[in-house]
Amino acid sequence: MINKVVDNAEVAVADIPNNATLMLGGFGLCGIPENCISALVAKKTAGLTCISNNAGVDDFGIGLMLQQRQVKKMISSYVGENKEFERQLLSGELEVELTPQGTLAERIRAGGAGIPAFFTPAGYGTEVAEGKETREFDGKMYLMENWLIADFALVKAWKGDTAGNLVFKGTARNFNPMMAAAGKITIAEVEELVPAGELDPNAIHTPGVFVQRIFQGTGYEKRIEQRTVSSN
Amino acid sequence: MINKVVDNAEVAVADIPNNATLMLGGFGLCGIPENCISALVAKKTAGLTCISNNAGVDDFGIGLMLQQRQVKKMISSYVGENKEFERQLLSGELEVELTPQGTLAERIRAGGAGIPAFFTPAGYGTEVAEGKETREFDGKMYLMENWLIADFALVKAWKGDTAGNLVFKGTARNFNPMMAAAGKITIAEVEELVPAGELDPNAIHTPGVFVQRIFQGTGYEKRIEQRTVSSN
Amino acid sequence: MALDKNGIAQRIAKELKDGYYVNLGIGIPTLVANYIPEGMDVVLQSENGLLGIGPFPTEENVDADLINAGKQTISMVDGSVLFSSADSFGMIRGGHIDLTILGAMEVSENGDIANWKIPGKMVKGMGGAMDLVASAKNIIVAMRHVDKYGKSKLLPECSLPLTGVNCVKKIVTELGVFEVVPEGGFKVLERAPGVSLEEIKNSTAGKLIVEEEIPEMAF
Amino acid sequence: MALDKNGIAQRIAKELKDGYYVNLGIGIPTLVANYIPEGMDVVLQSENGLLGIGPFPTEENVDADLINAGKQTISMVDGSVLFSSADSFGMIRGGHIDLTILGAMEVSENGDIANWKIPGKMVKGMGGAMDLVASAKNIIVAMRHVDKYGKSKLLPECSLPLTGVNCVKKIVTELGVFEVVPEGGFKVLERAPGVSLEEIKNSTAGKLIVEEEIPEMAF
Repeated sequence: MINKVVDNAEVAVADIPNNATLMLGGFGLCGIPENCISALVAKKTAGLTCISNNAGVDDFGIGLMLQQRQVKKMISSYVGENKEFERQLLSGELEVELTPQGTLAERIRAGGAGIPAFFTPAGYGTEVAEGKETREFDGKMYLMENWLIADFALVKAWKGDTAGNLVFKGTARNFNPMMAAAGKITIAEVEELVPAGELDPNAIHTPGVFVQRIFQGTGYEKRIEQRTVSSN
Repeated sequence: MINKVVDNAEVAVADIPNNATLMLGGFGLCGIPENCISALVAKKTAGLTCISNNAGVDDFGIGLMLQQRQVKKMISSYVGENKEFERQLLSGELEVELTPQGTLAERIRAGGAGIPAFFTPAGYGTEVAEGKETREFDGKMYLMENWLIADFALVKAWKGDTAGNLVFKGTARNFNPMMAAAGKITIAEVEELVPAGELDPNAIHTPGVFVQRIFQGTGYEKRIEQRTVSSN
Repeated sequence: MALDKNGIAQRIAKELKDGYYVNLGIGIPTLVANYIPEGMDVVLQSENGLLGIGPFPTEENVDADLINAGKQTISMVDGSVLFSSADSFGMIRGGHIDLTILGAMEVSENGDIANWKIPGKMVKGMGGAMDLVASAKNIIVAMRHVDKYGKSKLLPECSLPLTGVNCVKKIVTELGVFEVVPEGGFKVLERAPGVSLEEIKNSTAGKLIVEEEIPEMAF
Repeated sequence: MALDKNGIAQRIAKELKDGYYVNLGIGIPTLVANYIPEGMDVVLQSENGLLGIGPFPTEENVDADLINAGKQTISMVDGSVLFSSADSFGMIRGGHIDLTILGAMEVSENGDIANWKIPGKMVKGMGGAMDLVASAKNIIVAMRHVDKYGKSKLLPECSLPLTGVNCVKKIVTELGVFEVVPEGGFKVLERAPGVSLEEIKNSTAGKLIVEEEIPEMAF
């Protein structure tokens, strides 16, 4: 099997240029590529278009890149919980394209699967549909949405092997598998990197063909946004 | 969790009426719902439209239903290996809609995912594109294809639980997961039925929400079409 | 007496049926989970990739990799299953979820809903709300009858940017239960305990349909 | 001497590159797997849902649940991964497979291919061929230069129903290696051992481009 392993995040993101279009996995702070984000913050890559369901919080996740004004545009479904984001958006420093969450997921899935456009009912009759083609199928109205493809996709998995196969854990899966397939170059960071052949071939979520670089990340913080517990 | 268990194939297919549209999982004879097919053969349900990648062989799989002339129409990508099929097709007893395999898989996936239409490059410039809308995206030509939805989807899994969650094995997965989602009523037969909670939630291929009835099948033959071996 | 938010949730829980798969929005809808009748099998979907939401975890079982759509730490139950966001919204868009319960800023008498944006204020985004309302077979809105300025939220037409059109089937507020009828209008089904029809009329800007004696809701 | 089918497969194997993901069609293309250079990492895709095809299994390891697209029993290798047909063709359609090698009945000088249907004869169906040829970044056709009636299969235009248009990049036959050039035509790259240019010309109905001295292929 083809070996996709690189040393670390710094090496993995070294060739991401200014003004690149990135996809970043995660829902809220769950399943985000923490190591790659840190490396991009250190590298100060600027003018980025980031496709990510959320924009992190002020001091974590994509918020760290916003602090340094590395992001030119966000394509997201929900961008609350972030004061600096709000400031940049209102001042016009940051451009935002809001898209329904399911449409975002499907557009990314379409990008990886070679489907340039598809019809969805989400947003019909709302401002999301403005300027888009609408059409009736079986008595219901739909609008046409286009695929999304990124120069680089940065994904975070639980386990991965040297061939790039990935397994996600819990709800940290979210947008990661579709993004892995929709990146021209996909960089996967994993909590545990194992030799090819150790993962159950029947239980792999992302086939290695989609992953160009993989490394074992370090120091995962996995910050929790809403720690909710019940008493025993 | 909602209990979806029924006793056996006979009970599961009891209400499938004549002239129903069915999806049947499997690629060749690999991963086909053997028990449900036997029950339909016994029940002699007729006038069926069958959406299935293949049409079985003369004396197994959907071929058993063809022998009894239960099938009015097949929607498939490849229908070789079946003399009786050929005879009925040439005599006009059977109608066939041939669709590229990837388009078939995606149309079924679209049916389950609420996408009424999408664009694919497969078949552009060929007779498959006749009468279909074509369109250029990023300099490449595509044609529009519509979703497929079935009255009943009959799928075969390796393991399943009482809540309808399914795990497939090897290449017996093939069309089964998409069909499970695209059936108005989905009937799953499994080799091993376990209580809800026994399957790893992270390694389930088909969520139980798609499955309305599940039962543990019996006497799986799993016939091999091309037994190819290498010496030790 | 008008219901509190727990009362609204408790009343909505009566709409659940055995075997339902349900998506609960953030806020009052989340509270509905506390009132699922004993012995009733209802499976809760979280659109970030989980079917089978369990109770909040105990302190020692908190897992940062297991959250709901409100980003709260949660647990799973026997039979739970995890999947990607694309698969999750495929499930939603494909009509596999029986009931969606969500909050709203405004609902119009033809079932339009506005719940994601207030022009001139910071826009947080629609999240999964547009997908949910465009796809669900059955949508119940849980909300206050009037906003904090005393303005009715049941309107002839929504004034805020829409989330979806012709989709809301039922509304439960602190004052009562209302059906959005196909020909347009809010049909009063039940009054909250001690709430008069007069009070409901005074708080409703949209067309109210009162066909007969309106019962008080019972729990 | 013209190549036999193993020779064609062996010559095509020289087109493989380290790190390639490859889809092999049924027939001669399947034989290419036997000639992958030692030490070269090439991963074979089977469109029915496997990446990482291993050798045929030994008798005791035959598994009815593990077959290739030709319905042959196969095995897996370390790093193999299984997936659904939708995911498999997503992989193909999305351009993630580096090279597709398949057979053909006819190829035209602008790269059209016909390989699925002969009108008036039984139609078996296109299987995955239309998806593969419409999506692949690089397509090599492995076929006989002439059909059993002696008619050339390298034509100005295909006479049979098409599988795809403008897609074939290279052709390897028993007589030589040919590139389909963007402006149209079969550019001769190599002659099979002992095969003359004259012989190639006599067997080719489409436009043949001979730019310089054509080397004999070496293995």
